[in-house]
Amino acid sequence: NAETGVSASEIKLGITLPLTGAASPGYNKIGDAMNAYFKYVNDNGGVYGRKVTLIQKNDEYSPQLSIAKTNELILKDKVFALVGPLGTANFTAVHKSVGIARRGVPSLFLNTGFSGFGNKKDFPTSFTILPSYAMEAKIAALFLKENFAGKKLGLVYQNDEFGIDALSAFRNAGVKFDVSIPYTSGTQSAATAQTWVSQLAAGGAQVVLFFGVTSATAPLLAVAAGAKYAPQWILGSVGSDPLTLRALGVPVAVLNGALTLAGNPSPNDLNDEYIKVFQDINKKYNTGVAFDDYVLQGMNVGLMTVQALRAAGQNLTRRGLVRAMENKGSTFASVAYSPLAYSKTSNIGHTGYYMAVMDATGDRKPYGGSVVLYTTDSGNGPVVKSTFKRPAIPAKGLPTNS
Amino acid sequence: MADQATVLSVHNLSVNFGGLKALNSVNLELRKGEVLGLIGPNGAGKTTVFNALCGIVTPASGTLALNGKEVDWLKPHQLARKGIARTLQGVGLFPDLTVSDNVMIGAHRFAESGLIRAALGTNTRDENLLREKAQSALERVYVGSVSDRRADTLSYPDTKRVAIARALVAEPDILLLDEPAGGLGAQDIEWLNSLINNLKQRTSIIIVEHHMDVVMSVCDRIYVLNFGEIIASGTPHEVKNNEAVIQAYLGAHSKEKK
Amino acid sequence: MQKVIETLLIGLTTGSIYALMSLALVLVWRSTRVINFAQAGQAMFATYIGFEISSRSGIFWLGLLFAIVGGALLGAGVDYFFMRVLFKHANTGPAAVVAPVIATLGLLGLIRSVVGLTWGGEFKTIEAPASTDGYTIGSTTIPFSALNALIIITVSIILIGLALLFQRTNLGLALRASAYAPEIAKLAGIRTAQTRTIGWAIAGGVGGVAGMLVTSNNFLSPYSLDLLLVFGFIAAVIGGLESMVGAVIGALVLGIGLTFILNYVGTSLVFIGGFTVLILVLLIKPDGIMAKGKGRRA
Amino acid sequence: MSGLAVTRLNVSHGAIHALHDITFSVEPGQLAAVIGSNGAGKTTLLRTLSGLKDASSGAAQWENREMLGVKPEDLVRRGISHVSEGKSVIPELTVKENLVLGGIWRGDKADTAQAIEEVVELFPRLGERMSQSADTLSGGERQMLAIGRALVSRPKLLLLDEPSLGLAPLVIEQIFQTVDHLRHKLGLTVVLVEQNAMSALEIADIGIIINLGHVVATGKAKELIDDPALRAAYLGY
Amino acid sequence: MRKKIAFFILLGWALLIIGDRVDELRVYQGAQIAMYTIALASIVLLTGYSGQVSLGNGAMMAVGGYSAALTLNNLQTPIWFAFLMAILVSACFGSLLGAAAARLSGPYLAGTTLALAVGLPAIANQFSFLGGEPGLLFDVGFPPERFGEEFTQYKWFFWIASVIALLALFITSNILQSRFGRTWRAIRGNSLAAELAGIHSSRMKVLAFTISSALAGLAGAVLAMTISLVAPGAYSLTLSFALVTGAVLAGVSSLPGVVLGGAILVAIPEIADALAGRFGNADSLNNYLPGLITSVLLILSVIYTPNGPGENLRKHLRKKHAH
Ligand SMILES: Nc1ncnc2c1ncn2[C@@H]1O[C@H](COP(=O)(O)OP(=O)(O)OP(=O)(O)O)[C@@H](O)[C@H]1O
Ligand SMILES: Nc1ncnc2c1ncn2[C@@H]1O[C@H](COP(=O)(O)OP(=O)(O)OP(=O)(O)O)[C@@H](O)[C@H]1O
Ligand SMILES: [Mg+2]
Ligand SMILES: [Mg+2]
Repeated sequence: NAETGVSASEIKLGITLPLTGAASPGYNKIGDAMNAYFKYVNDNGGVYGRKVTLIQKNDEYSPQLSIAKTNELILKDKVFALVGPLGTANFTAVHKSVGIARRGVPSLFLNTGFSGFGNKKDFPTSFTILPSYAMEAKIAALFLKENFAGKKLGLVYQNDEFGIDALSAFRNAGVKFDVSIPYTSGTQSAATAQTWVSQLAAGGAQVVLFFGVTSATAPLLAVAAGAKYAPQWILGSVGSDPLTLRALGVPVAVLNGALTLAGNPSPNDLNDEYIKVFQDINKKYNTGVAFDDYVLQGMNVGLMTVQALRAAGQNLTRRGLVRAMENKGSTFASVAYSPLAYSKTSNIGHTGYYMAVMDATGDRKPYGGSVVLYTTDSGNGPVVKSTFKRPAIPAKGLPTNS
Repeated sequence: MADQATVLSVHNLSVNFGGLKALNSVNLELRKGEVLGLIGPNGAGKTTVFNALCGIVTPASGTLALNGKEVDWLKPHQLARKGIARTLQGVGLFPDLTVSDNVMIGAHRFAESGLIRAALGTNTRDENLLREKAQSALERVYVGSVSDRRADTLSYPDTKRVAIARALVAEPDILLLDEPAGGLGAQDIEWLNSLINNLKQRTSIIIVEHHMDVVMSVCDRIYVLNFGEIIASGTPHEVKNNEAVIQAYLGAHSKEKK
Repeated sequence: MQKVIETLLIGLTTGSIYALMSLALVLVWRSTRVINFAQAGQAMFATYIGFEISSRSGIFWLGLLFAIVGGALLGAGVDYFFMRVLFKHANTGPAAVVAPVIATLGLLGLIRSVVGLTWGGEFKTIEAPASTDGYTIGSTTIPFSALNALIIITVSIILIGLALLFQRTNLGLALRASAYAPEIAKLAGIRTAQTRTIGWAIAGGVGGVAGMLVTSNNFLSPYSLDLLLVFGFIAAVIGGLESMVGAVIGALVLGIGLTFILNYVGTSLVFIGGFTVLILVLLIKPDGIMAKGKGRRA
Repeated sequence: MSGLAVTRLNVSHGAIHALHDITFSVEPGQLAAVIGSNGAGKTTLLRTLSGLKDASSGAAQWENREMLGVKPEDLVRRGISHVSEGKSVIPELTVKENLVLGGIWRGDKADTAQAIEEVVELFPRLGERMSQSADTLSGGERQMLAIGRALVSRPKLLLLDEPSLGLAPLVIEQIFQTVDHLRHKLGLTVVLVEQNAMSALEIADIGIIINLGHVVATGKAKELIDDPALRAAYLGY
Repeated sequence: MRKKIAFFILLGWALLIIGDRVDELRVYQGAQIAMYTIALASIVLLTGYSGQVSLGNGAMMAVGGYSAALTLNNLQTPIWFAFLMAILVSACFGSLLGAAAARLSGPYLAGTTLALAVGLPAIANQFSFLGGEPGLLFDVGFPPERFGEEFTQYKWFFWIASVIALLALFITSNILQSRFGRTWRAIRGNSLAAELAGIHSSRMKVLAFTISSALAGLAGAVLAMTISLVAPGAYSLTLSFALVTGAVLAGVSSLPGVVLGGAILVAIPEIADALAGRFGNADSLNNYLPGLITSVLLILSVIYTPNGPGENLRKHLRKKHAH
């Protein structure tokens, strides 16, 4: 077998992600979680006898470093494929400069919700995993209409592709916000959050949507608690990991009752078969690391990677992997409830969300008691209530597909 | 002497620093080809007169005339073009430039090529011209042999010579020397005397100096400042024997010495 | 009107925290003529110490005490083991101006890595020593809590203490003399090396206070004090690096200015807003608002 | 002897050997004038004696204790004050602060205040400028301030490097008188470096003539003045 | 002068040959080095010569990068024109900033430029035509076909970057050796004396800022080319600090040093990674060791070669000479 990064005994994969730096908290757990899962698979015979190894490179969330490190991964370490790279600007830059498509390097399961990557023509070898921010906003918009009609609405959003994607989706859906506050990404100080709260309160917002990262959600909620400002919170999927929020000093009392868009089950839900398996692997192979949304995401990317590698067959090639994603990707087992949209014409992964509500312990439960899943696309398609049944996790979490 | 043209005159110059009247209605006149001494106790305002002439301090009042024509007070960088050069009471060389580069700075007004030619490297002729001028100025003060050394490796007397060369290279009509003899030994002082005597053929000079031997031997006329006011003026002989000047500045001791 | 008052109150607290950092920077500048970018790192390290102590003992004040002592020791250590060597070697040439800046940037990276290795990159929080609930006046809750009041009081006490130290005591004079002209200070019998180390220690302690107070209202990570450093520095520059009162005024101007921008214009303009405030101040007074007239040039 | 004794002192600036085997001694209460042309090594000698510069070999003792290798700030505590060349004042401080600085090490505020009063008596001009920042002073005023600061330290051995530089004749005269006066009144030992050879030797007890880093003559000041050969070669008149 | 031109042509020739012999990763790194070289030259000119300390070169690079990208994307011009626009726009910007900067001294200037470095990239978020956080694509296109199949994209970047860097260095070195360079050093040494010698020091300082910004802007455009993108994240404060670091390591006042500085900046992360790899696989160690090593390297070199390795060499030689 002459394919780059594949030998008789090993498959080399690579990922760039912020391991240090202001953007690193949370995300820096993803690589280790993937590695833990791969080790587990390797201990159980690997993929057709080959061990899967993952090389993590720290890009500190800087596009320039992402490129340098991806070049190292591809040209020096000679990895077979990229899995789970993070960051929108980062991957945009990497894709163009490194020439991911031109070199035919598969880049699976991009950890970003930027809808622009869903363009199969421009990104023929790349595949997303998360539902896009646009999908999220469309689903949130429907939810607002159905549940909070007539209430005064507030929106705080990160002023980049993340929030803006969402903003235009809201506009298209005809949702008008009485108070709308954009903010620049990066660590937010308590003072910044105080100005948000005073603006939201002054505008009388009764329902507040937040589209940003946890390090911004946390001060917002904490400050709001201090100011005794208690609207109905609706948090986007990105900035709502309860464990992280609590670690950041958000009082549980504030979280209680807050709504959040979610794709995965709660990482504490031991009734979920995926969660159970992943938690066990985490205990053994990622000892001492708390099992949260980030670890869950890492494990799940690992699970999907192994399925993709298997689907590509014994004679592993880059083209074969891309082909396998197109042909069989939609059937892969994944922890998220929504269907996967991979096909010959689509490189889009999950397509939907459900509404969850946080409880007094900071855990998250489906809103209304059971998961009500909505699916949609990033464009003008309708939002529909889905009846999709998630495939079961392979026995012991070890895929046997082909 | 009276028939000599006035090249620089200052009328009614006053300078204040906060509440301090550093100069109070000072009148000065420098005639062509003469050496004018400006003396007075420490803090009398001598350097301040130079500073006002050079645009380093802003006068509260007063007018300036060059060659009989009244002009606005100058900015420091305009001096060179008006044909005025000044040395500083400290030495004021550029420490990490070579001696030759130090002096070339003084000659920049002779350069013709602009930034573009400099960028393309077609300014060789200019550079050579400046370098030649610098070298001959250095030779004039007998330090031509050190032109490639960094200025901060020179001995003290040599730095003073280079500072004078940098002033001379601009071919000034008026030269302002602030304590040129300060810190020099006897031989160097002798040399300085002769240099000044040579220079006054074509340059008019104002010199601020505490070294009475120098002042008395090179100056044609002397103004004496005290507390920002001119308390006496005249030939060296007149000034030396002026009772007020002895009281304020020279001290009784000076009379016994030659 | 209410919004204006709220904005002012928020700005005041923000400004007081910037003030602590800019004070620390001014202290080091005045005692060593170095802009110490490692100050953020030192403060962070001290805060981690404070975090350990306060989370174990449950007593914030004990943590604060340890943060101050730890920050002071670290500051002294940085000067003793690091700046002294640096000044022995890097004292000539054009690099002499930038070398200390670069060195402190390197030190910032070093401390940050050490902190990362020791405590990891996860966010930590410190239990606030006072209520973060805003005071309620009549029926409205204002964005000003007991914690904010505490911060402002602490800053005032530190400022007054430092001002007295510098202007009224011989130690203060010795600190200034050692910074401006070490050789002359030595000839006057001042142990300049020790004196400067004391200066660094005081700054380190103040930095520790800044870190603890910021963190009690926010969270701690190896990067969480970076912004504080940038704004603290800008505040110090606005105030004129020579003056401690200036540092505080600069910080308040910046804190309040930025909060107004946040509240009335939007977050994306905050950084540019900071820059604009700075440029405006410096165009009017190039050496900061507290600058004395320029000294004589010749 | 208990004064200042310098034996076979050698000092280099990198490759430049600035002082060669300098040997001389000054009795307590004496005033020694060190004379030499530019670059002779006078400043280097004083800087070595005050601890600012390291010697490469030799010995120097003050009151029978070694001075070489001792830090300047410790030498101050042994009564040695150095007024370095070129108006050594701290421009960023006020005149008053510059003066107070000299007294800090003794930790006696009242005595420092007293010493400052004495200095002001000596240089009334400083009294008028007390709260002004030192960088506004004229060249001569700075020189006065530098000497004043050294006196506030209440030294026993005063090292003066060209105190007359840039001063008006009257003030120079005054400073020499002052030095003379201080010496008699306080029993100060003084090493005075001067280019102004005549004035210095006139008040000095002994003279030390240095040329190119070598001591070329030492002896009673009066004798040096009267030696025609020395006059011609080194004293410049 | 002839010699200098010949030297630069020879250097270009050598680069061409080297570019053909090494693998693609090295070619990419070569392009990065060329980019850093230009950026460092801008610092040498500004700080090493005119004595103005700027911590905001990243911001200047951003101005250049965005101007080039906007030109290329909106006007569909040839690449060289985009680079030219980068130079022009950043020069204009630099002269404005320089006018303010000329009034500021040392740390005040450093503070102002630092604020700029923090603030300016955030503007991209304010105006949608600047592309926000994800930025704008900057695509100089594929290498011309006549270079053949083997000619990779990175080699193309490397060629363009090298030619630009050589030209920039040629021009910069000429300016620094002319009376302009001399004047800047004079102002840095003693601005009052320089003014008295007829130099309009504030105007010269503005000029230094202008030229330095032009160079930085050019470097910013080259950076945009090598990463195919302009985005706020690419011109971060980290970049500004890295540049100052590179300048100090290379010797702030030595123009030839910039090539070395560029190489060091590219090499440091790789060296640090390699060293970290040797210390085993403990995760937190792996994450923080590169940073640790970089910082230690930085600190050691600032302490022991504050004016760059060149200065140490010169001192060493001088000592030998003296004995
Ligand atoms: N920028 C300034 N700010 C405040 N006071 C000043 C300033 N410049 C000069 N002075 C004061 O003005 C007076 C005159 O100073 P100037 O330097 O002109 O004296 P000078 O005659 O040159 O003395 P010297 O012979 O000692 O050099 C002094 O008392 C000085 O303290
Ligand atoms: N820091 C230094 N580095 C190198 N050489 C020096 C240094 N300081 C002095 N020198 C050299 O040492 C010799 C003695 O210098 P020194 O300053 O002691 O002379 P001086 O007698 O005080 O002269 P002046 O009357 O000019 O003050 C001179 O040759 C001088 O060039
Ligand atoms: Mg004067
Ligand atoms: Mg001397």
